[in-house]
Amino acid sequence: MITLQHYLILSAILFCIGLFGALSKKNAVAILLSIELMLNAVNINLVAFTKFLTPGELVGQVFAIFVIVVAAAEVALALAIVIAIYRQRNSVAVEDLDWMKW
Amino acid sequence: MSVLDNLFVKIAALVRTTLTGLGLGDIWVNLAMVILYLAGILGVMMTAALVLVLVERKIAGFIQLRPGPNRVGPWGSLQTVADTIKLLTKEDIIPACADRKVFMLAPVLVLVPTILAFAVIPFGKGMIATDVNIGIFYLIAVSSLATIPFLMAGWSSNNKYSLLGGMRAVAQMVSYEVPMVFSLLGVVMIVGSLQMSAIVEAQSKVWFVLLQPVAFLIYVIAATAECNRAPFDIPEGESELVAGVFTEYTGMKWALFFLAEYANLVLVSAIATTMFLGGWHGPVLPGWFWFFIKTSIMIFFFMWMRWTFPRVRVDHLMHFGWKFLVPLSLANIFITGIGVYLYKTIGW
Amino acid sequence: MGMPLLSIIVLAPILGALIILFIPENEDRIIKWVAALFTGVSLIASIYVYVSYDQAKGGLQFLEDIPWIEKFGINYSLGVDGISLPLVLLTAIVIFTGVFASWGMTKRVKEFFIFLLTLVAGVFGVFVSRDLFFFYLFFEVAVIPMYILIGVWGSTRKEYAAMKLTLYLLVGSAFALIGVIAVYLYTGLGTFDIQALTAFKYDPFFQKFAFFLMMVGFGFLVPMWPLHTWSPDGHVAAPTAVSMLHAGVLMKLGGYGLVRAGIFLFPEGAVFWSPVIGLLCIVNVVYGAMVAMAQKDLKFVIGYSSVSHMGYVLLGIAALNTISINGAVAQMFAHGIMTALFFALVGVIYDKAHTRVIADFGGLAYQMPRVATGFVIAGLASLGLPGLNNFVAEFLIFVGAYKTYPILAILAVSGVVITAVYVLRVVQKVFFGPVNPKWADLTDAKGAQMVPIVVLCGVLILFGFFPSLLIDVINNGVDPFVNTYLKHITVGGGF
Amino acid sequence: MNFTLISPEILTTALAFFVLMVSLMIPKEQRRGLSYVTTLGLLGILGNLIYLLGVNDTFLDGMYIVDSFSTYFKILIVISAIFVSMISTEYVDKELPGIMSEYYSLLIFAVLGMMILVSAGDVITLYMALELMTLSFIALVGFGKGLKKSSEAAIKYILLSALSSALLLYGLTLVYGLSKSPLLVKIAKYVANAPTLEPVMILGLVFVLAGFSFKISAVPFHMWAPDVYEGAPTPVTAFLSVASKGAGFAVLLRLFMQAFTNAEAWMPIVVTIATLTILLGNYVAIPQTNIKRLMAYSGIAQAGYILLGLIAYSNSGLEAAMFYAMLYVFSNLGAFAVITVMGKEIQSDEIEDYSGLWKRSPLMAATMLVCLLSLAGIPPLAGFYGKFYLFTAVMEQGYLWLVFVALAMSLVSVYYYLMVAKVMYLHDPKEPSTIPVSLSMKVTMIVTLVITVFLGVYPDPLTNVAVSVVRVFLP
Amino acid sequence: MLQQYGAIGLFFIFGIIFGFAALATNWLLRPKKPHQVKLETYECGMETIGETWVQFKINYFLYALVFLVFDVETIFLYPWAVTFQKLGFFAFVEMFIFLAILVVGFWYAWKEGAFEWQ
Repeated sequence: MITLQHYLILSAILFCIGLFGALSKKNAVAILLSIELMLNAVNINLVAFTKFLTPGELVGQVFAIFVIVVAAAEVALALAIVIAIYRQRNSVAVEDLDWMKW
Repeated sequence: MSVLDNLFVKIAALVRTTLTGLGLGDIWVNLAMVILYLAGILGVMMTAALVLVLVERKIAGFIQLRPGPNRVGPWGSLQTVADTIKLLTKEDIIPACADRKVFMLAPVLVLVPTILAFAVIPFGKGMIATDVNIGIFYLIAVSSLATIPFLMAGWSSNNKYSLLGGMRAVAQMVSYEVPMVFSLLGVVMIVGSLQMSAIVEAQSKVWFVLLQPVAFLIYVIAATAECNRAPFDIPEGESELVAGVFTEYTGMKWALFFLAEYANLVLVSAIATTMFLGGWHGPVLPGWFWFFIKTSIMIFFFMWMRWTFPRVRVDHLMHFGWKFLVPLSLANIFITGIGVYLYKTIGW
Repeated sequence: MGMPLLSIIVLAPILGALIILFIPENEDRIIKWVAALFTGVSLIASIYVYVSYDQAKGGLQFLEDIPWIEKFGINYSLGVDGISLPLVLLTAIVIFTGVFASWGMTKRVKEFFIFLLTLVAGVFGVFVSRDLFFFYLFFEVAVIPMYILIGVWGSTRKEYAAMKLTLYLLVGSAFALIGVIAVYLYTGLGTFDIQALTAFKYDPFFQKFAFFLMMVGFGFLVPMWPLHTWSPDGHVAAPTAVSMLHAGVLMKLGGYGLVRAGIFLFPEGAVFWSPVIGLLCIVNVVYGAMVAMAQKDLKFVIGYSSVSHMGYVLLGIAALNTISINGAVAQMFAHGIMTALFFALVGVIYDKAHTRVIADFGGLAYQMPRVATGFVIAGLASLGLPGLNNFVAEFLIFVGAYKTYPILAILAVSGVVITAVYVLRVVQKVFFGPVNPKWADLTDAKGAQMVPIVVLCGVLILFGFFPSLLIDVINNGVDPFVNTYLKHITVGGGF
Repeated sequence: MNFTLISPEILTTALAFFVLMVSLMIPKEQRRGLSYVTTLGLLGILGNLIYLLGVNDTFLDGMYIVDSFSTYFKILIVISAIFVSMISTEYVDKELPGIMSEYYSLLIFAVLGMMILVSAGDVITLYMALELMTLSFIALVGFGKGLKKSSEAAIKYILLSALSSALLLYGLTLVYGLSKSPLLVKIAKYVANAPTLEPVMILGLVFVLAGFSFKISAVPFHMWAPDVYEGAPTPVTAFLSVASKGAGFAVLLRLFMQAFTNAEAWMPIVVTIATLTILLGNYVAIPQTNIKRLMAYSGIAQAGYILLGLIAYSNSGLEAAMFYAMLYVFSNLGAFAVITVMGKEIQSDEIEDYSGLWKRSPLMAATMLVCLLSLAGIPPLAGFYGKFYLFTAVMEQGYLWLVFVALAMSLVSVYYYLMVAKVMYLHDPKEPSTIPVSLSMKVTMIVTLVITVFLGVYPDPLTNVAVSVVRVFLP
Repeated sequence: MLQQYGAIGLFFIFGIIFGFAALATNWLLRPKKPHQVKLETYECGMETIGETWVQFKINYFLYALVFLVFDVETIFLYPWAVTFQKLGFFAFVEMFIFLAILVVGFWYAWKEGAFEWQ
């Protein structure tokens, strides 16, 4: 039987992978993808909590929808900026962003 | 009559009892049933595609006042078989500078969304593979996946025509997805459920094409564009892009794209039937036959459109989608909302 | 209640600054007159307060009380007693004469006077406030204008000196601030009123802790060795009026604070730490005097002499008896006047000669007799000649200190001898001796420049001949306190 | 449902859409007037908020809390938005041509996000509002098409902010899982009744703290601040530095003083963060040559000071933090008004280019001096009283060493602020021309200047407001 | 519930298998005679010049952005559409406000020329 723990562990693993990716990747888009992974880990958490702890309520699901929406907005904005950066200097690697002291 | 009406359902029930009688576990029985459904759907799809290729060419000929295929078999009826054999034995070429993995994967994936979508289409009373409670939502989600293989194909070919075709395909499919989704929303608002069976049930008295004529119109237009069919076939517009995304594809890979196109045509017609034309409801004849008839009419309609209208220019296409269909579909939602609300509260 | 005289004293300079803010930049003359006018108002008010202070009644008078910040029980409460009165007067005199000493100012006059008047308002505020919060607030008000005054109008490494001075003063004030907050929280009275806080019984450990904070904090200001290095640099770099105010008044804030917020609040702590202060102040006296002897720059001589003289003040405070504290306060007053006079005179000389190097001068007395006269008077005051104000003060300190720390008192007297050596050497080298032909066409001080010389000399002599005018008032503030809080405590021994 | 409770939010939304829609109907050249519309509209909202001050109620079953505390911070946010709107007019016109309407509507959307953020009564609302604010800010930061560094700043900001949001969100979900409800009230109830500290709760708290540390730019999540401050258009930097920080603090204080009442669990972390923030912010500010970077590091240090209010964990601490956040608005915005004018007129943010400012524009020099000194905590300016308030509150709880550190560091801050003052007042101008200051700029400068001085000399009115707010907030 | 989605999972798997099976059949039957010229990129017989994977028009991105807005909005609209008959007047008006806000955004995108294909 699949219990809450399974979901939580899955989400924790996903979160850690995302976190690792976000911290170790050089490409801005890859970092964004990693962050999306983290947000999805959050969604798993939310839905699992609601399903197992407060069945019948939909709080977690609604929260998850909001998270998805925000993630979409974030990515849209980020990609716009990435494109702007790429047009300026033909690279989206974060270590190339050195016009200012880091 | 009722025997005929429930013919396929009965067969399914029979198979199920037989399997259970053999002492198989519940899971295995269900698995076998799903495979059975799948085989049925695939069979129908393949057959339909094979037939439709010929039908389309015949209709084209009819519309353009020429005979169409007429050499292989009587009235050219074996033309498709010949084509299939040719395609199966054709040499397969992968361009040297293509992105091999993606290039391979794109034709494999192109059929998947369509097959997935068929899982929730009610072909007749009780003839639905899996009646999930978020049917339409699922349909929309799955059908938007179809853009990805196109982009993959266009990108991986490493050919300028392909890339341009791929980009156009994505832009177009994405743009027309919005009005399509909104047009289906009108139906959902009236029904109050996302389940396909419930939607069909709701049309037992009156078809939604009468309640939602605008939505139906929008749907038909948008669906044509979703299938990349003329007059919205600019992704493969041979007059400008050679063959668009398919330029570098040969043999079976190309055949898969081709197959997917016709499977898609069947799919959108089936959805139109389910959502607007009362699904399998109809007098006298068995439900699945009604469904077949309605879908066929829709398919004919789409073909008719294809051979009647000239190809739309790319900018006109986008303008039409965003500046006409989207506002129109939004307005449709507003009006439907108000209408339904008034109907419910005042009781018109 | 009548006229809020103390508020007038504090606010007149601020009002002056505001008025100057709206005077066009190139109207130098008007600006100077406005400054003189408003400092004059303060001076007149101070004199009036000083004269009409009711000695029979004693204690704090001219009280003003306005609730200010409810949350902390902070009140805008002013009042003067015997200790603050002379210092208010001192400030008023020095700033009034300081304005005249800067009459020759031509560079960015408007801003100069704005900052100068702001600075002086802060100094007045410290002396008249009865609320520990305002006491601290006013003190810090004085710091930043000082930075800009020295930085812009100063000379000799001015930016370095200005920054050093500011940071040192702020470090000191930070210690004091922690002390202030600690007292507030410890008492739990919900008030910053000094009287109320004085009446509170603190436990000995807290007294030692808090007094240490105050000692370090105000020690930076006094300046106590080894926290003194900002002061000579600052004195030298500052423009004349600021030097006058700085050496004459600002350093007294430290002494005043040590008495007011140190000894008065934490008598037991004071007793505990008094040997330390005593020892350090002897270093001040002797070391300051020695270093002064070795200086080549006229202003540095005076700067280090201030360090040395403030050592006496500390000694008086460390001895913790009525006489010595009387002496300490009197010394603050006397040294303020004297050193202001010094700086005013050096300012005049520098204005004309554009150098302050002692070795360059010689026989200036022939060209500038008035300056020479003033300088000699100041010099004599500095070495404690009877008949001048300083003598009285130093005498009281020695007498008082001898009771508590005999050895230290004797050592301190030796400082007077060293002072005599360097003062006379400077007077001899600069004003007498062979005439340096380079300075043949120097002119004497005149006009506005005479105002500080005359006034300050006059004050020195006045209080020199009539010390009771000063000492009675001071005693009025010190004696009741010592009798209440320090009577039963034995101080000293060992030194 | 009592809609008057959320009338400011409704009005703000309406204003944002009004600005956007009007701009669609009028030609590009005439959009300059939108700044006045924004300013006036925000003034109206400010009035509405002041009218609401004192109302304590909840909306939507506790999902939305309208109390004096939130109203106070909304006032703070709207005030800063008004000033920013005023200092933006010419800057946007000249430096960011053609985006007047987007700029102002995004500005108002950011305000809206922050207003909802400080009122959030459950973690969903909180998260949504936080993102609305952040995304608006990112767009604002990335606006400078002509400014080379703008997009770089924006990408850094969005990457780090998305990362921190994810951390925060993960922490919030853990807390939600424990308390079984997203409502802060329920979380508080759970925390109060929890017998022991679960490891999950600690993990959640750490993530939440990490997320908020980013928003308030506290060490070790401060790295974005200098770059973003430098790269963003100056008025945006100003807004970012005061309003987003203020809102971040508001929600941080609400979360940690009302919901996570298990102070012993997180206090060590907060103390460490605050100490490091104060130390690093002040030290790294010293070698800066760019005024915006200097302000960034000073802002980091100031965040550390405000955190002291949380460390005190008492009524006074909260009051002090509220007071400080408010005065920080005026002092910082005054300084940024000057920086904006300078950036526009001399095209430089280097401190050395400010030399002789006293001569080129006495008003600007005076404003800059007073505001910086206020930030440094020199009396009789507002900053001093704010610091005094904070230190008293912290010392009351026995953190004597922390006060020592904080005071020592504020002396360090005096040093670098005075270095700016030195360049402005002590050095001679590189070129003698006077710098023109427009009317709205003048008004901004004078108002911030006067309020900074006034709050320092007579802080009683604001203190009383803070006291009365806190009395309701933490009875 | 889970079974329904299990069926979908099977559909997915078999869909992929079908594709691969078709390719495999082809692989078995087809001739293999590679030649350099055959493997060249087709460009109507011309030599290919330059990179294919170049930057393309910003228009595509703008469409994608606007699509994203509407697509995400769908998540909210569909649940509402299902239940709005039961939710009453408030939800009804609320969603129309939501839609109105969306329309403003749409209007903005239109005016700013996001839908102009240049």
